[in-house]
Amino acid sequence: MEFLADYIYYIGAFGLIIIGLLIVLVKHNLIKVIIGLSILDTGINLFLISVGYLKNGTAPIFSRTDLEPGNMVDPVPQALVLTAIVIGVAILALALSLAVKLYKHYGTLDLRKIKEQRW
Amino acid sequence: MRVILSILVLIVICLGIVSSLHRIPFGNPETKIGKYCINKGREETGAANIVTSVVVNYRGFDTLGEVTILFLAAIGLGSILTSMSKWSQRKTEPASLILKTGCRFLLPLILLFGAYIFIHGHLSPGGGFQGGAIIASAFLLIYLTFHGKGMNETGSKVTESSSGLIFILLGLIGLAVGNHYFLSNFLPKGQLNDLFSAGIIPLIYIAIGLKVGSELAKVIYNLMEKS
Amino acid sequence: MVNPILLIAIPLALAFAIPLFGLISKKIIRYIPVAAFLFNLIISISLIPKVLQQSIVVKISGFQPPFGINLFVGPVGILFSTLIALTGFLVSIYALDYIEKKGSTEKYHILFLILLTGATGVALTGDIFNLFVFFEILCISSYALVAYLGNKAGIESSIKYLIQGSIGSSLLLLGIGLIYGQFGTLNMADIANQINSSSSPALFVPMVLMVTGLGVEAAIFPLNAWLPDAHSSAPSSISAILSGIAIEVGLYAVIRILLTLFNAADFMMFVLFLGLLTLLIGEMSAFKQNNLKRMLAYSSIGQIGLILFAISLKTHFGISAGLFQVVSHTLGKALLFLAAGYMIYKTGSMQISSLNGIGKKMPITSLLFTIGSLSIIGLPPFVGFASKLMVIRASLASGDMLFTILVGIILLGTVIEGTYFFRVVQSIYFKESNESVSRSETPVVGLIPMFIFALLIIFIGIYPDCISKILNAASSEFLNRLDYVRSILG
Amino acid sequence: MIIVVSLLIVFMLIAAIAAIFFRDLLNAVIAACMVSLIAAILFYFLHAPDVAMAEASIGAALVAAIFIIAIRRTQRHEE
Repeated sequence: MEFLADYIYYIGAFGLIIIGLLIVLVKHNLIKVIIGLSILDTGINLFLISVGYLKNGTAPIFSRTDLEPGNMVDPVPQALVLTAIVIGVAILALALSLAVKLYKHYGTLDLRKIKEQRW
Repeated sequence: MRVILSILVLIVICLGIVSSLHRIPFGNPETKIGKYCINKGREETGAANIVTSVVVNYRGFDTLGEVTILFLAAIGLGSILTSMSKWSQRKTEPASLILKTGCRFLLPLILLFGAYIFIHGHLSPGGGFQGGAIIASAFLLIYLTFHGKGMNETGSKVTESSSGLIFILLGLIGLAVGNHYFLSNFLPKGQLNDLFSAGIIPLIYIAIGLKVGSELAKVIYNLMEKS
Repeated sequence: MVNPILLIAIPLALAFAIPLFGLISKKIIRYIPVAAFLFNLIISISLIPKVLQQSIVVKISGFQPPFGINLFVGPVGILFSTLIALTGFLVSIYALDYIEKKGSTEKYHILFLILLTGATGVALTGDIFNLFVFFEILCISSYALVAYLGNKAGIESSIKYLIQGSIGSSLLLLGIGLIYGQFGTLNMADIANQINSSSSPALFVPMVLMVTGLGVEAAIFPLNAWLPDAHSSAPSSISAILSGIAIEVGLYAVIRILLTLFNAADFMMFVLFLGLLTLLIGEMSAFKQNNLKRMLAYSSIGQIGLILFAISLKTHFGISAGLFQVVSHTLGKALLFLAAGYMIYKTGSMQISSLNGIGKKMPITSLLFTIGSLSIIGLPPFVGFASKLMVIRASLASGDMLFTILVGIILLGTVIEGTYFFRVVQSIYFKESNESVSRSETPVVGLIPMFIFALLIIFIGIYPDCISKILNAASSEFLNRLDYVRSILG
Repeated sequence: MIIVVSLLIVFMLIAAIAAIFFRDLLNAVIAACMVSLIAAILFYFLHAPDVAMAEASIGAALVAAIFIIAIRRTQRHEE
């Protein structure tokens, strides 16, 4: 139980990272690959947030009644993750628009069949 | 074969990362700048939500870059989807009565909620990005219902450009007045937990909210209508 | 004193304002990038003397460096920002005619402006997450610009580039997360202050992740599969920027991470061999190309390998030679792509064989192309000669027997380079011409930037001393980590 | 608490693995959004309400919408 409490978030985060990378490396369908990128992003975000977590901490927001810094969790990774989420959406939207366009040109999303350009 | 190879590579990567994780114990972080922001954030920025003060003030430059990235994505998507294709003439079924009525009823509420989220970004959880995303979801509802008819492209262009300009201008004003730093918080900080507090933070978050909202809406619009 | 933050803020503001200008008049849009980079060029040049005396640290939002974001405008930063502004200025003049042929261009100008702003940001920032953000700006605008023409090849290469690039940036972010978890800070100087050597696995892993992530953009050997496609299917003005600026900036980031952040002395030997491998593979693949732009793209990979080799010698001389090679490659490759742009436009084909006899049809453009190729090969009196000579001298001066042998490989690369460039030059001047192509020169607006590039190539080639001061200062910035730390943290 | 979190993480990983195996891309997208949604709950447990809101509104809702639009424009089944 102790081990679980210490590592469960890391296990989740790295599980997502591995699954995301696996989808990107193994799958041939472009939309699947983009789904993989999105899962990879989620995993990295989860990892960053768990890096800043403090045991028995509180959210880094002061209310009217509670003005003590106390043991708030680290706000900086949260700010980083906010940025990273938005960047992830931007890349995703661009990738999907490219996928739509690619489908128009080739009539397929299978990356194995798209081989106009060679080494 | 490829699958096994990929899994092997991933296992190696994972082992490497795990070997470096023992320096990062969970729930007991090494927080140098984090502690500083928690302890000093209230006086230095005047925002009750420390995450907001980090996002907009301590790391405001990152946020400027991030807004730029969203702008880039919207522009790039537009250029990719329109550069050669003609507007496809698809037959669209008219939306059902329930959707139309529901949209009319929900739309103002969603917009109001989005605006509330980004105006109160310095007091409660939420802020420009979250509020902007909610506003964009309101536009998604409109597109689903009315198929983008009467969509005002000029209006969205003006909104996103001018809100981006406001962000940079606030930064440049900070460079010109006060203590001469880009993006410095030159307005009075006010009372903690008041709506009118924290200097330029609410202004920047409003600009970000409008920009994110209009850009995400534009992304959805382009994907739905022009592809 | 002008605040260096304007180098980023003003182009960004102009980029945001372009849609508004577009509502007023479609004609003025195309002059905005020219104005922005002229402004940047003037500011960068005016800052050089000050920076050479003392590096400028710009605190953004007015917080002390470890707590806020800071820009570090040292010799390296100012060298890159001058180079970026110069290339951006000239290429945006070129684009006045070249791009305007291709329909609505508002989006092109926005993307172009933001691409180079992102590059400037990467070169100037002193914060590791900020570096990530600007790096993403650089990458995302490149993805969109590679697909700008909207043809099959463009979309396909953009997709390839996007998938590899975004895996790279995810790895970079993961590395940043590991670093933040260990040190609780994101400021590069502060991290460098706490790292003495990267021998422990806890530091080695994030270093490898970050270098891999940045290496995708820098086109280091196993990570450069996207490059030839992307560079050959983008519009030529963008190929010039991608080849001349984007990969160099990626390389800068790699070097900054390796040398300043992690002080990875043992790792540099490995990087040196990667550089040599990149050089050989790039040159050999370029040799068997029939497509002009792909050949130029592979030649860029070769040049990147050479730069990486020179910098990983880790001597003062070696790093200045590498940076000199950066300058010479930027000037030469930009000129080549710009000239190739109009030649391809004229003949309508990228095949080298279709260039037969074009020397009589477009004499000035062909001459400029020849100057560029001779400079890339490294023949006197062009700048490529001076920089290649400096690289070779640097590797001989390190005194190690091994490096002396490795010089042989560099010379072999140069020979291959010479062969394929001379093949092109030969088909330009000495092959039977294709009668269907009419005789007409590049428009003047396109010729002016090429002329300026050629003049710079010749001028710096004859007087290499005119930039030696900044190169020396830059290489001391890379080598003296403690000075870097001290000048930021105080 | 720890049991709830563990269960959520197990569900999240199952959803992610399901995204690999679904042939129907629409199902795969729903699975990926499930991952995002559970991640949002985990962010809330980690005392990051801002990020939880952003992940739920952007990562789960808007991304799903964009994916579904793109799938409608292309093809629904993986070959």
